[in-house]
Amino acid sequence: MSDEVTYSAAFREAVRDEMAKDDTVFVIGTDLYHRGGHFAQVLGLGEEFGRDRIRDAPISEAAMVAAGVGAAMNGMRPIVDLNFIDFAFGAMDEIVNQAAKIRFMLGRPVPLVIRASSGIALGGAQHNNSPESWFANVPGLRVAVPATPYDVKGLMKTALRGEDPTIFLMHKKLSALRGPVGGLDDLVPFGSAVIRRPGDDCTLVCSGGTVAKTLEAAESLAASGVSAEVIDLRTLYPLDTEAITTSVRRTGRAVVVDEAPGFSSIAAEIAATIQEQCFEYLDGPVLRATSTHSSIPYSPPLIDAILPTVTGIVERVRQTSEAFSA
Amino acid sequence: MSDEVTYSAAFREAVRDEMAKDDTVFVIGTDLYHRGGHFAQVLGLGEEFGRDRIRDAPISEAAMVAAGVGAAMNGMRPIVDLNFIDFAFGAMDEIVNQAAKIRFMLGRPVPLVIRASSGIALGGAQHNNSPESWFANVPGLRVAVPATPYDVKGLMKTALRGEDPTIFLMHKKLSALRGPVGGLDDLVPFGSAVIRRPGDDCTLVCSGGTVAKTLEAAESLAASGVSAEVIDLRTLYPLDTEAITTSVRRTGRAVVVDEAPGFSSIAAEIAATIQEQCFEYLDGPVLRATSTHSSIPYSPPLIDAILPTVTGIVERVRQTSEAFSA
Amino acid sequence: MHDQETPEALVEWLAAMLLIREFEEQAERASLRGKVPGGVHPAIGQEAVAVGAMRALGPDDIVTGGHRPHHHALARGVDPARLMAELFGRETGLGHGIAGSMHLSDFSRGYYGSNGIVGASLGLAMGAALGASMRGTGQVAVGFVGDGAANTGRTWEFVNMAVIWNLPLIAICENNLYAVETFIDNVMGGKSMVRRAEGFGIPAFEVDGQDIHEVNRAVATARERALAGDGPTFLEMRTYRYHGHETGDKGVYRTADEVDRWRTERDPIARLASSLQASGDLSEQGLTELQEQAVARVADALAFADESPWPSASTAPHPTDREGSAR
Amino acid sequence: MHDQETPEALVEWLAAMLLIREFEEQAERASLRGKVPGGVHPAIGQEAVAVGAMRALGPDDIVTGGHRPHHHALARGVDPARLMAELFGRETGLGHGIAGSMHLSDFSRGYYGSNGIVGASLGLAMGAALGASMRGTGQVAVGFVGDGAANTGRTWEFVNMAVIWNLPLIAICENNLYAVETFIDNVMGGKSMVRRAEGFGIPAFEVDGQDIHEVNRAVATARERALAGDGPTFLEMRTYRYHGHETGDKGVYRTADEVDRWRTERDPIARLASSLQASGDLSEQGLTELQEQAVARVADALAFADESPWPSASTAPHPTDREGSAR
Ligand SMILES: Cc1ncc(C[n+]2csc(CCOP(=O)(O)OP(=O)(O)O)c2C)c(N)n1
Ligand SMILES: Cc1ncc(C[n+]2csc(CCOP(=O)(O)OP(=O)(O)O)c2C)c(N)n1
Ligand SMILES: [Mg+2]
Ligand SMILES: [Mg+2]
Repeated sequence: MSDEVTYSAAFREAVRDEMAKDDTVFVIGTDLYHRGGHFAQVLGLGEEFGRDRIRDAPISEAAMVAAGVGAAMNGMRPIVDLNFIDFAFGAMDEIVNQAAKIRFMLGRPVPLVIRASSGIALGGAQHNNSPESWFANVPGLRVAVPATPYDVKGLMKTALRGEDPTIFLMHKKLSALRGPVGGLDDLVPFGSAVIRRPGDDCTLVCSGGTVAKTLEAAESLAASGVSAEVIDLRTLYPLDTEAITTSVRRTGRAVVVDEAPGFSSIAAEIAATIQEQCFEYLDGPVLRATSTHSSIPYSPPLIDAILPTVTGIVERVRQTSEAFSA
Repeated sequence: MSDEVTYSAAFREAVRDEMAKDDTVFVIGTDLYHRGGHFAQVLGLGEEFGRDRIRDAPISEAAMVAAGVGAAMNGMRPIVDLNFIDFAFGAMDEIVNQAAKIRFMLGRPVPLVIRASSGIALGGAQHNNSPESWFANVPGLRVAVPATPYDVKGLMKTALRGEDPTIFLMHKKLSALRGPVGGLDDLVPFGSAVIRRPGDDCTLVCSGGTVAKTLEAAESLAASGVSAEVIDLRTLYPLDTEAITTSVRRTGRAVVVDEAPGFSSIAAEIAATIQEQCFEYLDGPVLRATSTHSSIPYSPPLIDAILPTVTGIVERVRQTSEAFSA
Repeated sequence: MHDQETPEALVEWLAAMLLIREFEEQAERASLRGKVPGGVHPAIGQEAVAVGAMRALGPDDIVTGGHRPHHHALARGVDPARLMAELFGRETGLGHGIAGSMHLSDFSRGYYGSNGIVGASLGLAMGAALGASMRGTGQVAVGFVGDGAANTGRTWEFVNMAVIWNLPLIAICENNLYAVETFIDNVMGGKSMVRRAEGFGIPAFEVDGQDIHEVNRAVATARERALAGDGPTFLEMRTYRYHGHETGDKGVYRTADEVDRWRTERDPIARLASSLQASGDLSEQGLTELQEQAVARVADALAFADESPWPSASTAPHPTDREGSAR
Repeated sequence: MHDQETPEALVEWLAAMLLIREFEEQAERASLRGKVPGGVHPAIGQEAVAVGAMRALGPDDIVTGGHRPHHHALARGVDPARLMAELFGRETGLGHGIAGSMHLSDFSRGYYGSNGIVGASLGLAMGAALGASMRGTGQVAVGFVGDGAANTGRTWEFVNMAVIWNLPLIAICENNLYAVETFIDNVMGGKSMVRRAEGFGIPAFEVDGQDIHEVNRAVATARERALAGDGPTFLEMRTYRYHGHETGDKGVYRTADEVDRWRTERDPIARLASSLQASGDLSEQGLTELQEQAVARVADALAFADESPWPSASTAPHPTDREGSAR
């Protein structure tokens, strides 16, 4: 049950389990059958389940999502694999005006999962968008951002057994991360954050690609006597507001860590919510450690200059602690 | 110079002025030449400037924006009229991956204006999306949200004389609003909010479709002795953080009013920024008066139940004032 | 299931078209009286496309449409009273007042919904056809779009997908020559929709959409192909809308003469009525009765809608908001 | 400006193709050594498409391309050293290390940029053609896409727009049979790209992309049409990429035999070299010299790139961030 597998393999296990259990689960995407997807996320499933259920498509993002939505309305549970989340821009109407709204408008559930690799890595400006806050902003969508193999598998199962469309975002840089995973029925519920490290002096909220960095920052803070609690959100919508506020009411301080350029991103929502609900408990402002407001450059030193860093996170904790502790 | 004209006519005046002055300004969109656009925003300009410059297009949103981007790269200053902002979903790649990023990636300015009607009105879920916070989140884009005829004209001129792509959002319900406008060279700069009503006890931040409501709320608060300052942002990006924080440092309280469903919207950014920069001046949490997290329904009573209301705004001011004034 | 075009069947088709026309006339009038929030897109003139097509389908087949959808809904058997109530935004409407004219649906009749986004309906029909094909349900899915959709890229992605996946899809383009005020020939390169479709490998046919027999036979044939596993078909139905694009619209983009000629020379209702009268299958009085029935049903629908309560705010939130821990 | 195919010109074409091949071989090797962040999409085998096309253009004409763009850039005269430096992510690169392989540009040569999004390049070329047409600059715009773009809806929106607006656009589809590992015939309904294009009313022609003469003549003819005000042309260039989709890729989606046959029977460089040798316009030694020149230039480019400094963080922020009151 708890052999170590990679983040990509955990996805494959979830899909394999659910496909074996439920005939209506299938996958649409480009280069899936042979290649197993760009991150090997369905490698081998082609042979096991055949071309009908590991269904290769042309580069037609709108049609892939439309196929998923229509099939979901007619008794299937499709997974549409968009490869990189940037390519969702070609299917934005199908995601936002169709998938997200059909249950609201027509009362018909749309049990659809849209998987894509996300986060900031190499490849330049057009391959490193971070639109997760947009999807969180769309009523009717759910947004999962797993940070571990365990959560990939458990959240994916929840998505596949749910009734509503889920945007399932897997961070590019985590593909090879190894860790234990749960068994056939170990689901990770949506809207349920997890405390990755307990602490008393400050709450650090993070998810997906920033969890490791944030844990490092907490480690570094511990060395200088600051005990930081690290909360991994696991889903951005639904957002586990209770877990966050419970922690902040205790620690009195919070820093939100997120990889997206920060202006008008999900980090803003979390910061806004914390101060709304915990104002009287706060000893300092809720600060954000995010990417700067820039398109993503190509060259590694330029990328590094934009991303939130461990030092940056530590610095934010200092700022919110020092300014008002006197 | 300051005859009263409608919000739609103010747009027409700006476009007419700039087209007369600058041969490279032109308009692409559906049903422009005869009909003048769905909101009469270019009515009459067809006859004046001809079919080349008031250029009718098929229902091809991706191609309209691509045409605008490519033409802007080759010496023109196009306005692409997308009719409703919801139809931008069909051109999302062209807006986000092309228009917004080309200057960053290639060093070439893209002086493009994308005009669309926005805001929540009749027409049902698919015609009333509020993606303005997404555009504000995209580095490289500017987002204008005028609330008056004066600002429509002045901001549009700024957009047309600028070097970067602007999303120009005109609220559907304001089309017939009358007011004075500026002259040929009266520009309204981007990133420059305006105080619509001065006050001392609380800052109300609003824009576009919520300005009137917010002013009403301020009036009602005044009746019960609360003096609210009303700030109209005029552009969401760049955001006039200084105007907001200057006010809040004085009033000690803030409520952000916005019509979009609030979760992960621009209201979150504004609230997050205020508490980050004004924490020690705040006497209560920064609260939000927004639409609820729902797709937009069809029937008027259902819409009303979702939108921020005057009473709701007043209530938020009460909440942030009372909870911690003891 | 190809309808045999018996006299009884044809009289029923005529009745269905009369109902649509009366419904649309009254809906538009109600709209002008302010009864319909946001207005309507009436399909007057396009009745034969809807009725001819629906009468070629089986009860489990799937139908989607666009922003001009009342004729599809009514032809598919949707209750005119609940339809009118939805236009009025009332609790008793098809979509409880949440949905509206552009988001009608009746899943009990395989009516998967109208759509406010040009072209989108065809994508959903394509996906539903995929579901049908994978589950082996024997359903055929019909997606209606307008001529405006011929220039939207997504339309051709959907068609291509249906071809390569060999789906039981019938794409019906109601070519009424205009998208709002835009004449199709001015914005469509190549000028032949059928040739454009054929380029994607889909069998494509031009159909006289004002001839209900031709419509019905074309759809029946396409359905047989789909059920035989021979994949999708594209049908361009040449038709015309007599009224403006939406409530009260009066544009200068077409001549009164053009409208007149379509109305007087090719009207689908007049054509069917007079052929039934000529063949002796319908008397003058029979026709009057059918007209009166249509008038009565629509009057009832209007009364029902008008008397129906407004929806209450508690029905407004999105269903998914009721679960989970989100605010 | 149609090149007269003089012996001197043809030798220059050959040299240009040799430079591209050597560049791509070395770029891929450098990429395998970890020198190229994110890897490259090499165009080895597709040299004639780029060189043949560019040699039919004037200096002010406009070119855009996709994710596999080095051959376009080099054929257009971009400095290989600055190109290699961009791949290496260095300050001296074409885009100062900000842009990368998929976002090359050199506006001094009308090279409006490569693109990471399938199909997008054609839209920008279409827009640039609109600018050219409205300003009366006499420019023609060429948009290169791959076969993968044939199934992206936006591609056909762009083509349609160019047709109805009669723009000076040349759409070139480099059909190398595969999109990543997807064989075009498996995902393209109708199976003929030319017929698909014709459905949009654009004159469309299939061209042997491995025959540089044919490529050049097709583009020259299309350019003449565009300049004469006769509008856009669509050219399907049948070609082949010898290597994998991206750095180091080795898929099982095609046979070694298939690759071999394209390499040995249709190689565009070998074909031009041997015809020049047969006609006596190029000696064995002349060919060796050309090869050595290519090797030397690419070696210089590698050295230049390798020795170039990394960009400094201060160049990273978006230009628009430097103005205005935003944070
Ligand atoms: C993607 C998109 N763009 C624009 C619109 C606005 N719009 C609504 S209906 C319409 C015209 C559609 O014409 P057509 O498809 O011919 O249908 P008809 O109205 O003639 O029935 C337009 C442009 C839309 N709904 N969706
Ligand atoms: C819209 C979009 N979808 C998917 C991708 C991922 N992708 C990059 S290249 C490629 C294959 C393109 O094939 P083709 O157009 O034939 O060009 P080739 O690689 O053969 O030169 C894909 C799917 C992308 N870049 N853009
Ligand atoms: Mg039409
Ligand atoms: Mg290819």
